[in-house]
Amino acid sequence: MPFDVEVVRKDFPVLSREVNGAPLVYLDSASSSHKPTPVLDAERQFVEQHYSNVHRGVHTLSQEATDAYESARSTVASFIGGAHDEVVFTKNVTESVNLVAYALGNRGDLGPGDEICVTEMEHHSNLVPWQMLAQRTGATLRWLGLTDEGRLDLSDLDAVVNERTKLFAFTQVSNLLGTENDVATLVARAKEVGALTLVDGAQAVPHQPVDVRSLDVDFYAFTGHKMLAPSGVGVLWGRDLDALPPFMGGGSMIETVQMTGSTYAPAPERFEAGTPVISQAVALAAACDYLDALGLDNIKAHENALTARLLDGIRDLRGVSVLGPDTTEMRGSAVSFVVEGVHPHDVGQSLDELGIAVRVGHHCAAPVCRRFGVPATARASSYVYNNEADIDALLEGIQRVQEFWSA
Amino acid sequence: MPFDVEVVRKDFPVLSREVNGAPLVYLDSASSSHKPTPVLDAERQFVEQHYSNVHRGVHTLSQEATDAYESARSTVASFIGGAHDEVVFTKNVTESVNLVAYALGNRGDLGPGDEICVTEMEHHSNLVPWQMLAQRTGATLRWLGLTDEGRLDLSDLDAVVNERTKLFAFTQVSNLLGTENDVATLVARAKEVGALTLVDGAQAVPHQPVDVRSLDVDFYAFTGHKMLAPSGVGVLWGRDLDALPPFMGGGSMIETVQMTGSTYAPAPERFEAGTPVISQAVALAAACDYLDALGLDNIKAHENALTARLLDGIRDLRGVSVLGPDTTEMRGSAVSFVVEGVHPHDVGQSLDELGIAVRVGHHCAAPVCRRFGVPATARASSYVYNNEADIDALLEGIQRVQEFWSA
Amino acid sequence: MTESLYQEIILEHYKHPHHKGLRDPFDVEVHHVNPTCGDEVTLRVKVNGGVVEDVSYDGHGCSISQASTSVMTDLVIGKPVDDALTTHEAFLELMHSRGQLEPDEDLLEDGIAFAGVSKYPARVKCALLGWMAWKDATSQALSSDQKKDTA
Amino acid sequence: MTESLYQEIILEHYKHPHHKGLRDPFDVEVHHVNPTCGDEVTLRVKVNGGVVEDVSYDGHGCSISQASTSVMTDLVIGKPVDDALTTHEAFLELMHSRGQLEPDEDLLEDGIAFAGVSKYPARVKCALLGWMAWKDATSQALSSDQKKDTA
Ligand SMILES: Cc1ncc(COP(=O)(O)O)c(C=O)c1O
Ligand SMILES: Cc1ncc(COP(=O)(O)O)c(C=O)c1O
Repeated sequence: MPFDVEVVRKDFPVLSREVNGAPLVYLDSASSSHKPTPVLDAERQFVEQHYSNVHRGVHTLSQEATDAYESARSTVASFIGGAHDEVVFTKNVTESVNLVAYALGNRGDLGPGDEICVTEMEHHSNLVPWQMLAQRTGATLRWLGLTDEGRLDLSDLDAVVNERTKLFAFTQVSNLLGTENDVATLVARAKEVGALTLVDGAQAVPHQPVDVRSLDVDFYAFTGHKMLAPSGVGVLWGRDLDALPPFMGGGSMIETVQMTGSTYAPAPERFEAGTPVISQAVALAAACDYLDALGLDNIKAHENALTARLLDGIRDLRGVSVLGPDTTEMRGSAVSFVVEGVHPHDVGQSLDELGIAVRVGHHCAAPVCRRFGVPATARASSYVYNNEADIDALLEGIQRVQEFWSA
Repeated sequence: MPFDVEVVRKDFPVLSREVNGAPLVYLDSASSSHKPTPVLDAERQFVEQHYSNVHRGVHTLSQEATDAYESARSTVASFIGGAHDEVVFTKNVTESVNLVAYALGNRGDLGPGDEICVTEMEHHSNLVPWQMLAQRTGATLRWLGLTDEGRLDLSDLDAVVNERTKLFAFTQVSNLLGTENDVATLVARAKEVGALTLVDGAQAVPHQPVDVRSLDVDFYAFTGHKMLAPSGVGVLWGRDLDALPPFMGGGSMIETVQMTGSTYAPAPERFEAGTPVISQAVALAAACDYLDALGLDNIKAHENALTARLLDGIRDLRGVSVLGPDTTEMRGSAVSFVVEGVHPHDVGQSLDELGIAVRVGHHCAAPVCRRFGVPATARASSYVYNNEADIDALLEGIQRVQEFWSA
Repeated sequence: MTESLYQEIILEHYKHPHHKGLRDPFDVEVHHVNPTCGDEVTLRVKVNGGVVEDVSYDGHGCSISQASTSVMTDLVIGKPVDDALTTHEAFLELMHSRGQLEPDEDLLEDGIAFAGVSKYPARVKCALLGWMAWKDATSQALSSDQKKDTA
Repeated sequence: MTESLYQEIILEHYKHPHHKGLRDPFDVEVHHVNPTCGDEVTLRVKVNGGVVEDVSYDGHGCSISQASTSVMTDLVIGKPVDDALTTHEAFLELMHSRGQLEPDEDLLEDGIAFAGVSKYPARVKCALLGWMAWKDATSQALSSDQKKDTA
C-alpha cells in the first residue's frame, strides 16, 4: 500500500485532541510515540479473551497465552532479522543494556586494566550502566568524542578502541543530534581487537529497516514505546545469549531449584525472570506488523522529507541554530535546535501554548549538551503520523516565540 | 456496596468464554488474574488521550502523563499504607526482589561470614536472587524449614536468624501451600538481631488488607498482574529507599551525568531507570481503586468462603489430599492437591477438557514439592470473580478425573 | 470427558507399559529429568553390531511421558540403529508439528497416537522425555563403541 | 500567544532582574543547579542582627527561574530573617498548590504572579531554584552565627 500519512493519522486518536485551544502538533516521538488503534486493539483482544500466565500451565488459556507470547517473540525477531531464541523481552532498552552490563560483570569479564568503550553521544541509558560496571569491576571507561558537526570523531578510533577493550557500546542513531553512526566501521574496529559490540537501536528500529545479522553486532537493544507499542516492553537481541550467565533470578529462568543452589534455563528464558511483559509483547508484535505494513523504507522516506523541510525551514530563520547534522544524510528525524536569547524551557513552553509539543532539556544525553556548550535544547522529532502541516506549524511557532520573547 | 460476585463477574469478559465446549471455570488466579473492564478502560483512555513520556517535558501531554503516573504512585502507596516516595514501580515482584538484592550487593552489605535468611516455602523469585547474591558476595544462605502441616517450622528461628543475619526475606502468603505466615513474629526476631526484612506480598496484597507500616518491615514487594492489573508492572515499597545505591543505571535515575561519572536522583526515581511502565502503573492504580471499591475485607471473606467450601469438599473425596493448611485459618485461597494415582499433569489436562483451569507443576516453588515428596501438584486458586459454582465444578471435575483414570 | 489428547493407545501403554524395568546387560545408562514437571526416567541401552539390542527403563511421570517411552521401546528394540534414529527424527518432527502433520503410520506405528499431543506445547516435553534419553544413551554407546574400534 | 504562565510581572523581572550581580560583603555563598534543565544560580547572603541585610546572585536559566530569583530578593532583603522565612514558606506552599491556592498578595507581592506556575509541575523546580539557594545560604549563615555565639 502506498504510504498515506492522512490515512495513518486516523489510527491515532490523540491527534484529534486540542491543546491550549489549538490542534495538537505532536513532535516528541523520539521521546515516546503514540500507539495506533490496531495495536491497542490487538493487546485488548488478547487480554480479554486469551490472557493467562505463560510457560507454566497445561490449561487452554495458559497455552493460548504462551502461543501468543512466543509468536510475538518470533515476529519481533524477524522484524530485525534475528531468530526466535535470540530475543529477550525486557521492560525497556535501559533494562536490556543493564542486563548485558550485569551479566558480563557476573561472568567476570572485566577487571582493572580492561576497558569499556562508549561515545560522547550516548543516551544516559547506554552510558550510566557502563560507568557503574566500570566502578564495580575496576575497569576503565573510554569514549569517542564528537566533531562540531555532531558526528563521531573517528580520528582516535584506533587508540580508544584497543586491545584492552572488552566491550564497545554505541548508539546507532543519536536521540539528541539525530546523527546516524556508521555501524560497520565501528564494528570492524571492535572485531579487530576482539571486543564485543552492543548497539543501542532505540532511535533506529522505529524509523528504518534494521538487520542485526548484516550489522554483525553481538548485542542489539531497543524499546517498544518509541515504535508504536505500549510502555513497559523492550528487547535485547543477542547473537549468543547462552554464553551469558543470568542477570535477575526468579521464576521461569531456572532449570532446577534446590535450597542449596539452582541451575538455569537456556536463553531466552534465562533472562526473563518472573512473569514477563506478556500483553505488552503481544502489542509490540502488533506494532511490528503495523510498521511492516507501512513499510520501513516508506517510513524512512516520509521522515526524511519532513526532516529536510524542517532543516531547510530553520536555516531560513534568523537566530535559530541546529545541533547536529544539517542534512538528512546519515541522519534520523530528531532535530535539536536553540533559539538565540530564549531559554529552551521557554521555547518549549511557548510552543506548547500554541499546541506544539516538542521536548526540552538535555534529552538524557547531558554530555552532548556540555560538548556543545548549551544547558539544554529544544527538540522536534517526527514519526509516521506527522505531516508537512506539523513542520510548518513548528516553523511558524518558532517565529511567534521569537516575537514574544523579543517584545 | 455489598459484595456481589455475579455483578463482579460481568466486568470480566473472559468469563463468558467456553473452553473445550464448557463454560470457563478459571481457578488459576494465584498464577495471574484476569483484568476487569474498568481497569482496561482506564489504561486505554489514558493511552489514547494523555499519553507521553513522563518526567522530561514541559508540553501539555507530558505534564498530563506525569500527573497520571505520579498520582498512580500515590494511589498504590495509599493502598498499602505507604507514602508516595516510598513506592518504586518495577516490572514485576521478581524485579523488586532483585533490585534489593543487587542494591545491597552494590552497597557492600554482604561478605563471607554474613548470612541471608529465607524460608523453604519461597517462590523462586524470592529465593534465587538471594542464592545469586550469596554466590556473588560469599555470604551464606540459610532457611527456615516447614512442618508437615505446611507451616514454617519456628523451632530453630533463633538459630537460623541470628547475629550474622543481614537480611531476612520471606513470603507473607505461600503461593503453593496457601500458608499465611505470622509476619510479626518473624519481623520481631529480625529486629532483635538487626537484620533488614523483605516481605514478598505477591499473594497477600491482591487478597487482603495490607498495611506496610503496621507490618513494620523494611521492604515490601508485590506484583500487578495478580491483582487485576496488566502484566508488566510490579512494586517495591521501602521504608528508607534513599539509603540504597542504584540497581540499574540509565535515564531518569540520574541527577548529573558527565562522561567521567554520574550522581543519582533521590528515590523513587533512582530506581526507575529508563522510561517507566507508564500506562501499566496507571492501570495498577485503577485496579487498586477497583479492589478498594469492592473492599479488601469483603474480598477476603468471599475467598475464605470459597476456600472453605473447597477444603471441605476435598476432605470428602477419597484419594485426594491437600498440601498445606486444611482450614482457612491464616491461609490464602491457593489450594494445592494431589490425586492419588494420577499425575498432576494429567489431572490438570483432564480438568481442562472440562473447561476448568487449574495450574499444575511446582508453581515456582520446587523446594516445597521436594519437602513433601511430590514431583508436582495441581493447584486451584480463587479470586474476586469466582463463585460457588466454580468450586463445585472443580469438585465434580476431580471426581470425573478419578473415574477416567481408574477406568 | 473427551479424549482428544488421551487416545486409547496412550492410555493402554500408560497402564501397561512395555519393556519397563531396568535390565542387564547394557552399554550405557542415562538419567533424564523434565524440570518443569519433575518427570524422570532412567534408561539403559545395549547396542550390538549396529542394532539396538535392548532398551530398558524405569521412572515416573505423567501418562504422556510414560506411554511415549513405552511406545518408543517397541519402535527401536531390534532395529538397526540407523532406522531407529530415523524413527526418532520422525517422532520429533511430529511433536513439533503443532498438529499440522499427518503422521506416517508405517514408521511410527502406535506413535501416531501422539499426533494430538503436538497441539499442546506444554506436553511436548513430556512426550519427548524417553525419546531424548534414548537418543542420548545411544549416542554415548556409539561413540564409546567407536573409541573401542579405534583403540 | 496566551500568557497564562508568562505573566507580565514575570517577563518584567526576567528582562530587568533586581539585585542581580554578586556583591560584597557576604557571609555565605552557595551554588545551586537544576539538573533537569541545567539552570544554575550562585547566591550570596549577608545576615546581620537577625536581618537579611543583602542577597546578591548570578546565574543563568529560563525566564521562570531568573524572574523568581529576582522577585525573591525584593521580598527578603531588609526583612527580619524570621519574616523572610515565613515568606519563603508561603512561596513554597504556593508552588506546590497545583493552582489550588489563592496567593496572599500582602505577603508575596510580585510573587503572586507565579501562582500559575504551580499548575506546571515541570516548571515548579525552576521557580524554586533561587528560593532554595537563599534558604540554604541563610541556614548556613545562621548556624555559623550560632557557632560564633556559643564559641
Ligand atoms: C509468592 C510469590 N512470589 C513471587 C511471585 C513472582 O511474581 P512475578 O512473576 O510477577 O514476578 C509469585 C507469582 O508468580 C508469587 O506467587
Ligand atoms: C538512543 C536512546 N537510547 C536509550 C533510550 C532509553 O529508552 P528507554 O527509556 O525506553 O529505556 C532512549 C530513549 O529514551 C534513546 O533515545
